Amino acid sequence: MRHLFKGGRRKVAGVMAIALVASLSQVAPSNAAEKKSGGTLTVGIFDSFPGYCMADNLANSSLMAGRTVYETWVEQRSDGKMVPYVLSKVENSADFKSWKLTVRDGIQFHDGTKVNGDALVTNLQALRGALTLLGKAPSPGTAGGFTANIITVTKVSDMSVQVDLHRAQTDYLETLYASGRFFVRAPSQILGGAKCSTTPIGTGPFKLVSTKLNELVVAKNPNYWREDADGTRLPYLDGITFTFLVETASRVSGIKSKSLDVAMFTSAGEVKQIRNLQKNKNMTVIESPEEYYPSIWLNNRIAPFNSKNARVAVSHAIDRVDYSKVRNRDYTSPAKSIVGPANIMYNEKGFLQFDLEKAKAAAAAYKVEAGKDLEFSFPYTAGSTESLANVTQIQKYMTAAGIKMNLLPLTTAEIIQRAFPQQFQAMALLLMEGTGTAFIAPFITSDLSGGNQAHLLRKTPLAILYGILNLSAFTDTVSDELIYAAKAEPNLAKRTALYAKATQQIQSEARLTTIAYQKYALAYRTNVKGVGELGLTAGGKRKLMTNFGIDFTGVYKSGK
Amino acid sequence: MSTNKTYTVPTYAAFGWLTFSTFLAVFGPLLPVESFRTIHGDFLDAKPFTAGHWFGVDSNGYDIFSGIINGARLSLFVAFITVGIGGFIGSLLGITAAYYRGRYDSIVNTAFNVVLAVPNLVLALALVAVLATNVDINEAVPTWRRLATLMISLTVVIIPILGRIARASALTWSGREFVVAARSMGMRDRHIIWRHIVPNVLPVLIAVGFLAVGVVIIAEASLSLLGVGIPDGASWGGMIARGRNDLEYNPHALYFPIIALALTVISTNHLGDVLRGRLDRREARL
Amino acid sequence: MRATYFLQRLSQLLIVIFCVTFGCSLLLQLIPVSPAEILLPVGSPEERALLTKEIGLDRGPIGYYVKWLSEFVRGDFGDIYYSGGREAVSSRLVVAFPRSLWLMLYTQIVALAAAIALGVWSAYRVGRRADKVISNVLFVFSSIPGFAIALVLVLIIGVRLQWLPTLDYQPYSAGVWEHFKHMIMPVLSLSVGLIASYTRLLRADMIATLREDYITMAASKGLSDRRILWRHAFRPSSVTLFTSAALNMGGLIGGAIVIETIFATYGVGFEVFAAISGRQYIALQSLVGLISIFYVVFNVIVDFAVGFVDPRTRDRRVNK
Amino acid sequence: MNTILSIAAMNIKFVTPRGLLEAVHEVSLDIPVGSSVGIVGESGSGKTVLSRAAMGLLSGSTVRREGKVVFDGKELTTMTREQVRNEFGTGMAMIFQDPMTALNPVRRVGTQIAESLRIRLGMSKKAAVVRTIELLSLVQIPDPQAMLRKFPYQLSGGMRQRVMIAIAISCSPKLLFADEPTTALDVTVQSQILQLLSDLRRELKMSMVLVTHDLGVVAGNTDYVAVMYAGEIVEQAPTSELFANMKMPYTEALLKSIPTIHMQSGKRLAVIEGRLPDPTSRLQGCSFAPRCPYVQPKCTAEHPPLVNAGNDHLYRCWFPLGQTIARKQ
Repeated sequence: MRHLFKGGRRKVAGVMAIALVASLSQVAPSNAAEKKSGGTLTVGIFDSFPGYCMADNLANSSLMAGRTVYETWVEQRSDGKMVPYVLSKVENSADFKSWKLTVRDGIQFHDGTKVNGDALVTNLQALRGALTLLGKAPSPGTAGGFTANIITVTKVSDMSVQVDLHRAQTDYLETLYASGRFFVRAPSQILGGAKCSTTPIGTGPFKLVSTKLNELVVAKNPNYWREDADGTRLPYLDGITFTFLVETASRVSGIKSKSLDVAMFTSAGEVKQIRNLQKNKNMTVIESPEEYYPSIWLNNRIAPFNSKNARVAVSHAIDRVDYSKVRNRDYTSPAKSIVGPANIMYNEKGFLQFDLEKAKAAAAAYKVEAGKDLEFSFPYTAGSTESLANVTQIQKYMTAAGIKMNLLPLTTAEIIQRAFPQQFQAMALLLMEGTGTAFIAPFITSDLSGGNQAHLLRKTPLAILYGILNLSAFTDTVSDELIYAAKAEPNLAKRTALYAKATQQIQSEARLTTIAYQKYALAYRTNVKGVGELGLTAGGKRKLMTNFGIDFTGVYKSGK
Repeated sequence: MSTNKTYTVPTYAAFGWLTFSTFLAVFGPLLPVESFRTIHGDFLDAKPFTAGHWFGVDSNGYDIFSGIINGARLSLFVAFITVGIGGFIGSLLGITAAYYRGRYDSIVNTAFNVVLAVPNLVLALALVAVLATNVDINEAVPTWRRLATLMISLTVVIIPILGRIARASALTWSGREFVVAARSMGMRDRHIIWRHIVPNVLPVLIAVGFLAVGVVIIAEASLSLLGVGIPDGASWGGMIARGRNDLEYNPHALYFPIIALALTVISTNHLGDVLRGRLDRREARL
Repeated sequence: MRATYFLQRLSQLLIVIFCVTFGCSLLLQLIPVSPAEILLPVGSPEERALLTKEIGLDRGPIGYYVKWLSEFVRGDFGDIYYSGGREAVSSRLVVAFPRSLWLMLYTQIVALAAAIALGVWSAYRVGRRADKVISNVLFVFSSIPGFAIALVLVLIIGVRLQWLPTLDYQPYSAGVWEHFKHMIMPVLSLSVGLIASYTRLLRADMIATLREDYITMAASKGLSDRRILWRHAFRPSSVTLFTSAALNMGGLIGGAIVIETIFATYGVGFEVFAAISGRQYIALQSLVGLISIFYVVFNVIVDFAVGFVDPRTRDRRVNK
Repeated sequence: MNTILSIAAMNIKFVTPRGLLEAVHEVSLDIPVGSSVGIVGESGSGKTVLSRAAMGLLSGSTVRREGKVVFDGKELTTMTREQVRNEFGTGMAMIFQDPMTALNPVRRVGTQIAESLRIRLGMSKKAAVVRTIELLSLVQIPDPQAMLRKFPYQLSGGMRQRVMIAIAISCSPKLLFADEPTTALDVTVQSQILQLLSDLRRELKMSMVLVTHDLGVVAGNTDYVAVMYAGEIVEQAPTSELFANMKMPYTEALLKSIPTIHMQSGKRLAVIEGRLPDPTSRLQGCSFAPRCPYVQPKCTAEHPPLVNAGNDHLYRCWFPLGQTIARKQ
């Protein structure tokens, strides 16, 4: 989290299974003419590799790297729909409370073991903390909260598993996907004790060679299960080195000097560099959709933001248009809701827009209420000039509204350590993303078990995971119930309406606010080919570019 | 004597630059220049010689000229205070150690060696990291306290550097006849140290102190580049760190602070050299 | 006599190492927050208690130090903790150390080679134009911080001209040219300042030596200037130079933090920085301990090497 | 009479931060073949500078040299440095005042002697070692074999001086400069070294320039003497003529300052009062005038020329000793 609005999504969560159906399909056709030589790539990324176990969350660009070793049970198509991937079939009950997942036959992990129903059960049980309670696997981390809607996971046949949910969920597959984070891990890794974090064993097109906090080296998996349209075994590349380069300048100079073949960037503080690279003839720059919604989290549990006046004052004080211009150079749009227009929850109603008079009035009301001036501390990454510039810009708006904002320079490690115990008064972090709500709802609901008093973590210390993802630490039964209802609603129009109401409720209470949306970009030199060409097994394609970059399975290097 | 070439044009230039930047440092806040923290949203990436922004504006909207002026204040303040305090403590230890010798001397000498065994930057980084740890995470630490943490760390680095020189110099002086004579006359140690040794060691220390100022300025800049220098990236080093990402687009955001920093270090180094040269000649004439 | 001296020197150095490492271990006690809390932010109290015990923090400062030291001498430098796991510092050092070692070695070779050439030449031409040009240019360069030079090199040589890669490290096994290609810019950035200071040292000593009678004596034998400079004057003038170079070794191994960060060389210096910014104080303690040992060991080596360069010191030292 | 070395109108100045320093002023001197010439003067009188400049050993940007030096028929002052260098060792060689500082401290004795043999005479390594041992025995060093491996700091002063003599005579020079060869040595060793030099000179048929501050040393070991003061030759004569018929008050003063074993204990040794004049500004009159016990008004007004009194005896004084002129005491 070097950049304030970039880091994010480090603590995300688990999986559980039921069943669904999907048909096995052929590999999508691709360009067959050119010789797809191998070779190796060096990729510059802006996130590090804290580890590969359930609790270690790979963020954005390092998730891209992790996904060369790992695959997910399901995949998301470019239209947002979830399709089976390592699974072959997914079936659900009519009430969306029971899902049957069937594993694709003939896939094996890098350690040679078969992917089957047992492996799926182990994965799901590890993510929801069941194996941790038994002392068999390390902590699930925030995944335990993410998957808390699951009641039971049952193996029904060699290759099939049934997942039962506490509350009906039409988008369970999105939870199973967790925005690309819930990997298919080998049971040997999950049950391998401390090595779980350092030895990733997956099913992906590449195998681990070595990993460090700042580097992941992978090599071709000769037994990979997929082929291209010509019947050539995938992947094409012999190996990839992912290097963590915290400084933007390092990635820019790296790709320009050919030290890097590929480099990833974020719109948070790197707009100028992205635009400059777009003009460069030697490289191609692709961008993600504007589907990332960085938030200003206001801690509703502690002073001063346990007061609505304080939250309202801050929300009104931020000049989002000015911020987008000065900090993002209008590369991304100023926010009009806590999520973006692409998301099903998008609703401008109740969103407290920039209004200096109202901000001053709310701050004055706070003073009457609390007996002192509105003052709060805001952390930023010490040493990151972009981070400092971001908070300084916000501080400027606060000062204009008569609010005192203290800047807390902290190391990245400190910010991460303190963020999820919800110790900060306020902070900026990108957690919410996408078109659906599986990766949004956990951050804005108060109890991820859905009020299930019988949930397996309920009486354990891990019960804190139910609310840990809600960085604003608020309990709002109105919005909670609206979100539960929406998730159970099969009718799209009705679902959208319910979500809109929930959004309005949260926005009018000013639980959190958003300044501007965010995108990601990836630059690759012209000798890198095949980006986005390979299709999915279930037909269609993945999104070309996301926060976790591109898929390297079908990427190759041209002649020289 | 007309042929005494101690003060050459570079010496005047060095002295002039230091005086000028000290002037900026002291009177900077009184000058009609906007605060360096002001974000000029309408002038992003302005090139040098833009009206109102002589040195241009960086990509964050900070005016470089006011940054340089403010940086002069912080960089020089930190450097001179650090060298002053570090030099005082170091020479106190070094001179007394050289004078009294014995076990006290070997303890002081070992302590110096211990600190010197750790590379400057590593030591400063570690001290800043430990001293800056806070119990209440939301407590806003005032800038002066963070500045103090940094200065304490750099002082620890400087103490043995100057202390060793003070000790070595004091060692040669305390062996001279006039000290032995003073001792044999039954003078008090404090009197001998103060009247006979300090005046002779001081010039050397001042000369080396000028060099140490350069060392501290560069060390602070390195710390800034690593994110733990003068708070909020307000020093010249902090400006360089900020300019790093702008290197290709706004080279001026990088070049101005580098030039300011280099000129200052060149000046202090040069003055240190000149002083040392004069001392050597004085020694030679004795 | 030699043996006593050696033991005496060794014990002094052991004291230095002891003080450095003990000081480092005291740092852990200085932090107002419990280290276990820092290392296991989401852990349960039981897990933290377990970790505290494992690290030895429950034994008090002395007990902790003894435990750390006994592990340290056995090559166990502690672990780096991250959210779900840990990694042995030693396994990181296996990667980082050779990088720093090469970096330091090349830097010293380049700096010494350039400084010897320039120092001898400017001492030979003392007071003349060549000497003045060399001195002034080096003086200016010595005042520009290495990282500024590094940034400019990256911009010009890496990005604009695309002659050299700006990032990363390649081992010899990846090809000799590959290896050197990645080393040139970091080595240049590190050595510029050293060249300046080494040249000044050598020049000053060389000028003094050239005033010695034995140089006039050598000239009166009819020897060529070149032979006088290199065979007669250089060696007795080089003691300060090599002493100072050796004392830089530790600093270059662990202190090249900024340059290693800019060029993503990720040697020991970067590990130190990562340990500090990741609040891995146990790793930091071991790293600083190692660096100080390096410093001290080179101190001893240079002490004895000086005897070979200048035989006078061999006997003099014993009497000291 | 054949001269091996002829110095004519030599001027040497040093550039210092305080201005030009005149170390040698208008000196002319001939060294006859096979003779031994002493140059005598206080320290600072310019005698060492003169001898080094004659050999061309003074170099550097701060030295200004004028005048003509002819050695063995060759004009050194117009030759290139390389050509001059070719005369060193085989033509001219020099022994220095302090054997401690004149021997390279970091090189072994054997290497230092053999170096000349190898470089200047092109001897093989083996031959050079053999010759080195010969030379060491020639200068009467016991156990020359062991001496080869030693460093100068391991030797006594006398031994070092013998080593230096061995180096100087290694290529059989025609002319040997001995610059205060005994000053740094104990009195007992001094006479041994002087004896050795005399013997070697006869044996090897060398000419010699003996630079010293000690008239006593000159007395037994030279054929001619030149006395220098403040960069000038103030008196010059065959040795016996000089001691028999001293003209310069300065020479007389020098002689009086020599301690002798016949001296009564408790009697104060005569010293020359005052100091050498500031070499950066030459006096208008006689440079010795401020210190001269016999000074006259003319002495401070006009600079005395070098006058020939016959018998090769030159002196620079308006009122030389032995002339019947009223002197005020």
